[in-house]
Amino acid sequence: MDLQAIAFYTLAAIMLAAAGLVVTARNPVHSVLFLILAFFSGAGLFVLLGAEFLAMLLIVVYVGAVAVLFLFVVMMLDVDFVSLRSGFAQYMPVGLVVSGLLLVEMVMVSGAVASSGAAAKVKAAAVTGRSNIEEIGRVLYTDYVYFFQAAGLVLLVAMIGAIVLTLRHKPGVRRQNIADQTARTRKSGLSIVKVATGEGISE
Amino acid sequence: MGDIQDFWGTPVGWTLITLGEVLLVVVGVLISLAFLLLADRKIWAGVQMRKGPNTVGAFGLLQSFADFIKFLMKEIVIPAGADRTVFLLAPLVSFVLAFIGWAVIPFAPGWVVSNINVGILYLLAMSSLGVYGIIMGGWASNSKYPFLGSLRSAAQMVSYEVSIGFIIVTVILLTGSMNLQTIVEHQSGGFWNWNVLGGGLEKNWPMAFVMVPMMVMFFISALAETNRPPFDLPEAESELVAGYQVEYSSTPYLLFMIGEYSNIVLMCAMISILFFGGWQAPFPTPFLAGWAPILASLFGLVWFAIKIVFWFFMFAMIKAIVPRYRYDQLMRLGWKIFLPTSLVAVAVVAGWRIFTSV
Amino acid sequence: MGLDSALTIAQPELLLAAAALGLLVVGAYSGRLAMTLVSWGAMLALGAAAVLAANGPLGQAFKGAFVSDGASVFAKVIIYAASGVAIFLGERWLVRAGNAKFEYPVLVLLAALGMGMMVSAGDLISLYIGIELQSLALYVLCAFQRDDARASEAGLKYFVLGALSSGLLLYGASLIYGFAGSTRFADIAGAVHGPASMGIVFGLVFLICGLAFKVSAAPFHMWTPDVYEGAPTPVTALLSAAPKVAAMVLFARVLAQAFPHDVPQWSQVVTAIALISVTVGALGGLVQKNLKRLLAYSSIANIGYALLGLASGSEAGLQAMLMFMVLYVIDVTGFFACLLALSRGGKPMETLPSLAGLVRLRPGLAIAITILSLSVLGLPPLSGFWAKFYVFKAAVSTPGMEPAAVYGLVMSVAAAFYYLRIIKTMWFDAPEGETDAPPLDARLVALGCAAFSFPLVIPALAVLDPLALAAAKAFGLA
Amino acid sequence: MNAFLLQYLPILVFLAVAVVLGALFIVGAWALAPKHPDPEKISAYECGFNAFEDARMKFDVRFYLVAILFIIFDLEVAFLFPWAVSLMKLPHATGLFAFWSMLGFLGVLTVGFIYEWKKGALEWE
Repeated sequence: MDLQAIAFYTLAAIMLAAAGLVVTARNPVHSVLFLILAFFSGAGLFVLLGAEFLAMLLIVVYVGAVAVLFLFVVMMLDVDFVSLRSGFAQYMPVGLVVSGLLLVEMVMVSGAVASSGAAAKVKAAAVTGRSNIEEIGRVLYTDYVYFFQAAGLVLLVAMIGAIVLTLRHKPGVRRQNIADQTARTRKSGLSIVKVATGEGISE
Repeated sequence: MGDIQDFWGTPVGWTLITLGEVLLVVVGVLISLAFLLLADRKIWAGVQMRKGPNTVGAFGLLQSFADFIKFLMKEIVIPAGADRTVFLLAPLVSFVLAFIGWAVIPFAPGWVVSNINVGILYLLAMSSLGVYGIIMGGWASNSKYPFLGSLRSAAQMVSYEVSIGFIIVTVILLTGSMNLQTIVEHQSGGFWNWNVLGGGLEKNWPMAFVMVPMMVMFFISALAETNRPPFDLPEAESELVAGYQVEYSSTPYLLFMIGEYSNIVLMCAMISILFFGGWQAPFPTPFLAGWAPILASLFGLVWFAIKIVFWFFMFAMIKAIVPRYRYDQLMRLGWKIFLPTSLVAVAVVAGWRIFTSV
Repeated sequence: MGLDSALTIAQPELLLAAAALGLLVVGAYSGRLAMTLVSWGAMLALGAAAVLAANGPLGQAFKGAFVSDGASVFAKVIIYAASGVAIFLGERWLVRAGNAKFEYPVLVLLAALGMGMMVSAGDLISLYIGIELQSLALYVLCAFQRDDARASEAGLKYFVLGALSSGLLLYGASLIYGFAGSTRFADIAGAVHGPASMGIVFGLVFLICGLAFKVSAAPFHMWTPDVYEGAPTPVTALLSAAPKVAAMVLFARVLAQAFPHDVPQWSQVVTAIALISVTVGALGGLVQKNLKRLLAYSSIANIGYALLGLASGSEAGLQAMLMFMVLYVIDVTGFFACLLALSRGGKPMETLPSLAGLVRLRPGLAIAITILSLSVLGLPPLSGFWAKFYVFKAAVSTPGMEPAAVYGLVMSVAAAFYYLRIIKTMWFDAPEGETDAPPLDARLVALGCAAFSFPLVIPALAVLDPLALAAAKAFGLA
Repeated sequence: MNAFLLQYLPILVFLAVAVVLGALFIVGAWALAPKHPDPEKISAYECGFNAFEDARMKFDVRFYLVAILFIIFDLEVAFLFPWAVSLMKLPHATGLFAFWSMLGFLGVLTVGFIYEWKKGALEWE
């Protein structure tokens, strides 16, 4: 067994174990941390496949951004996870049946791959000597421009959705307005009043 | 001799070499950190017309080592109600993440532990993970101040990462590669070819008008990303005592601190590589061809070190002289000024490159 | 294939995208007027897109990822029209509910754009992106009344289950890609003939499951009643109409164009799903008191009939499916418009008992509901009858489908019970009290749809029949 | 094992060295330093009184909004990287197309950004 195979099996085993712990960990924060571990192993697997760009993206986007949000939610929301878990045993049988089915299917599919290989008429990826990030760059913005622009629209919807659903303005918040501050002059900020003795002033 | 050559080619030999390289980098960085830390304190003291540490060793040179021993001899206090595993994991994570970034930094021609194609992206990834140490530490302490500190820090780091990403893209546009070694080589031949001046004098000099502001913004974002003053809100003494580090003592605290400084120096290295030619000397170096490779590399290393130290000096000076930002100002700067500016810069640089390449 | 021709082919979608972007900025800058301005702008854009789609050139763009053919044009016109109606109904409704945010029309516009991309998908990637664009906008719309716990719950439920179904879909798509070596439908069809390999079969099954989720066919219908009930009623009206058409056409396209050699295989799966849907819809609806939940079950059953048409796997079956969807969409939009029109003391009348004696209070609306109920029930010569007629005709004429057709008929008789109950409550029970004056917009739509159900449907059939046939030909099945 | 993966293996070694070193620090202090915890010492830091409640509390939804917006912009940046690398390596006409294609993408998100700005989502209160 060469080093690559060892690396693959190690990473895959870590990933599976971490994924299992995501589901079974009692503390949701630990779940998220295991999820991050699973992401890392996934990134390692991508590197093994030669997809270094995807590996880095997985870390930058999923671990560096999405998991931070997850962590925010589980750490800081007052969710009663004990009561959430009470349903766990109840739905366990259904879950087991579904995952059992999925497992059987995956085994059968893997069997099919092992016996006859996957796509029959796939052109082997051409060896170009370019890094795969460059290869992605060569097609993503030209051949796949339609998907690329559509992805932009999906992101736009996400942006609108986030704001529609979460943005609230507290009433009566006073904000700093830098333009106003710098536009302030002696005239607008200061007035000299003659005050008669013993009378004071009222606005 | 032949036997030895063969041995270095075997897996065991390869592992030994790599291990040696890694240890060299780690130990080198650690020792440099010890002195940079001292420099930081000395500079700060100098600005305030104090002497700073001056007792341990000549001019206090050994201060950091004394501190290290002191930390090692202190009790590790784990607060009641803390999540012990996460509590101890957090400083470790900070430390490890701050260090593995060094794996891809080219110190001199050919001197890089891991010369990967996506070097910049790797650095970006590692710096984006830095937030975990802080969030985990703040949460695991189960105490108000750390919690607030970690919250602030998370939102702050996240806000500046976007503009860092955009700024890096402008550099990639100029060099056409994400490999750090290639980026440095691209800026050879004198300071007028550095990316900060547009990367290539004859052709790209107008880009200096974009790249100089980008460099400044990168530097400021680096301050925010490393929670340095004036953006040290996660540990603002006057508000949050010491932020996410309140409950930490002994070596766990030390790990946080080393991680923080390692990150700062890493950022200095990034600025040097991305904008100031990394190990390139600021003048043409045709004479290097006649030198022994090891000497040429050392020559490069010296320049790289000078640049890093210069930027560290800037970090230290800013800490000493700039007052702390307010949180809303910090967010405004990140989202409303840096983000749109760097976005426009990406479009401008790309447009310049594509329309002048006919 | 140059970019210019690609842009002409994708004209309606480009228009919608540009309109959505423009209106978003207009809305952000125009303060109080925003809602009205953006709503009418969005309706205008949808109308223009429908016209462009109907008159635009046919063909393929972006290397087959975007297809404009008879079927896509047919579906787009319905989708854009239905989305326009949803904006029309929603605008006033949201103003009355004190939540007049201009994002509503923009999101509907983007959802419509996603649906347009779905019906034009010629590639697994465009299929997925279209679905996601549409779904993401709809998730947000479901939770649009964010201070209403039920709406938030509906949005969340829809989102979680929708994400699950997207996962299934992606898994299936990646299996298909892995075994066929391409994501383009035409290439998949070229790669898969003869006995399909294990991977393709499983991929197809997952793909069908994911799509069944999106059309809310049983056994993937769990989300439907809760989401229909919790979502704001104009959004429910949208949910039950346009996305269903888009998903059905996409369903048909991916099966017919990527797997034309495996008709018997997928036909079996689709038949099974259709029959389960018909059963669940008919029986589940019997016990419902809430009208929106009732309509949810009704929509599950009706999707079952449409799937029966698809399961026939023939040109006639696809034509039946398209006819069914058009007629059903009009009926269901009418139904929801009636619900929007009815309120008592400021609260919407959403339960069955609250309709008691409606004919004495609001005769116009009561008659509209009666016509629509009779139509969905399948009474000749109302529109629902014709819809079912097409489906059963296609099913009966397909060898092996006769038992399924008979079973469907039996179930439609069972389902008839709950429509009759609505009619009975309205005509024979004693009213509970005065109702509020119905808003004009909802009443207009309700009466219009009812009028279409009967009698306008008779002349309309003469127009729709050849159009649907032409559209069905585009799928390329014999 | 190809040359490509050999570039990544040192990172793994680096990771191992860093973890071991960090762990050594903690273990060192644990072994060398005194251990005398007492209830006062290990209680959470507060301003002279005992903590009223669990420190982990609900907080402003704005933090989530920032995190969500960050994810969106992070993805946007992710799309830029391959583009920046390959832009100048494409044939000129194709490169020009890629340039405008990216500008379209950025335009869509800039519209989103303008919308956010006008809605006040970028203000901190």
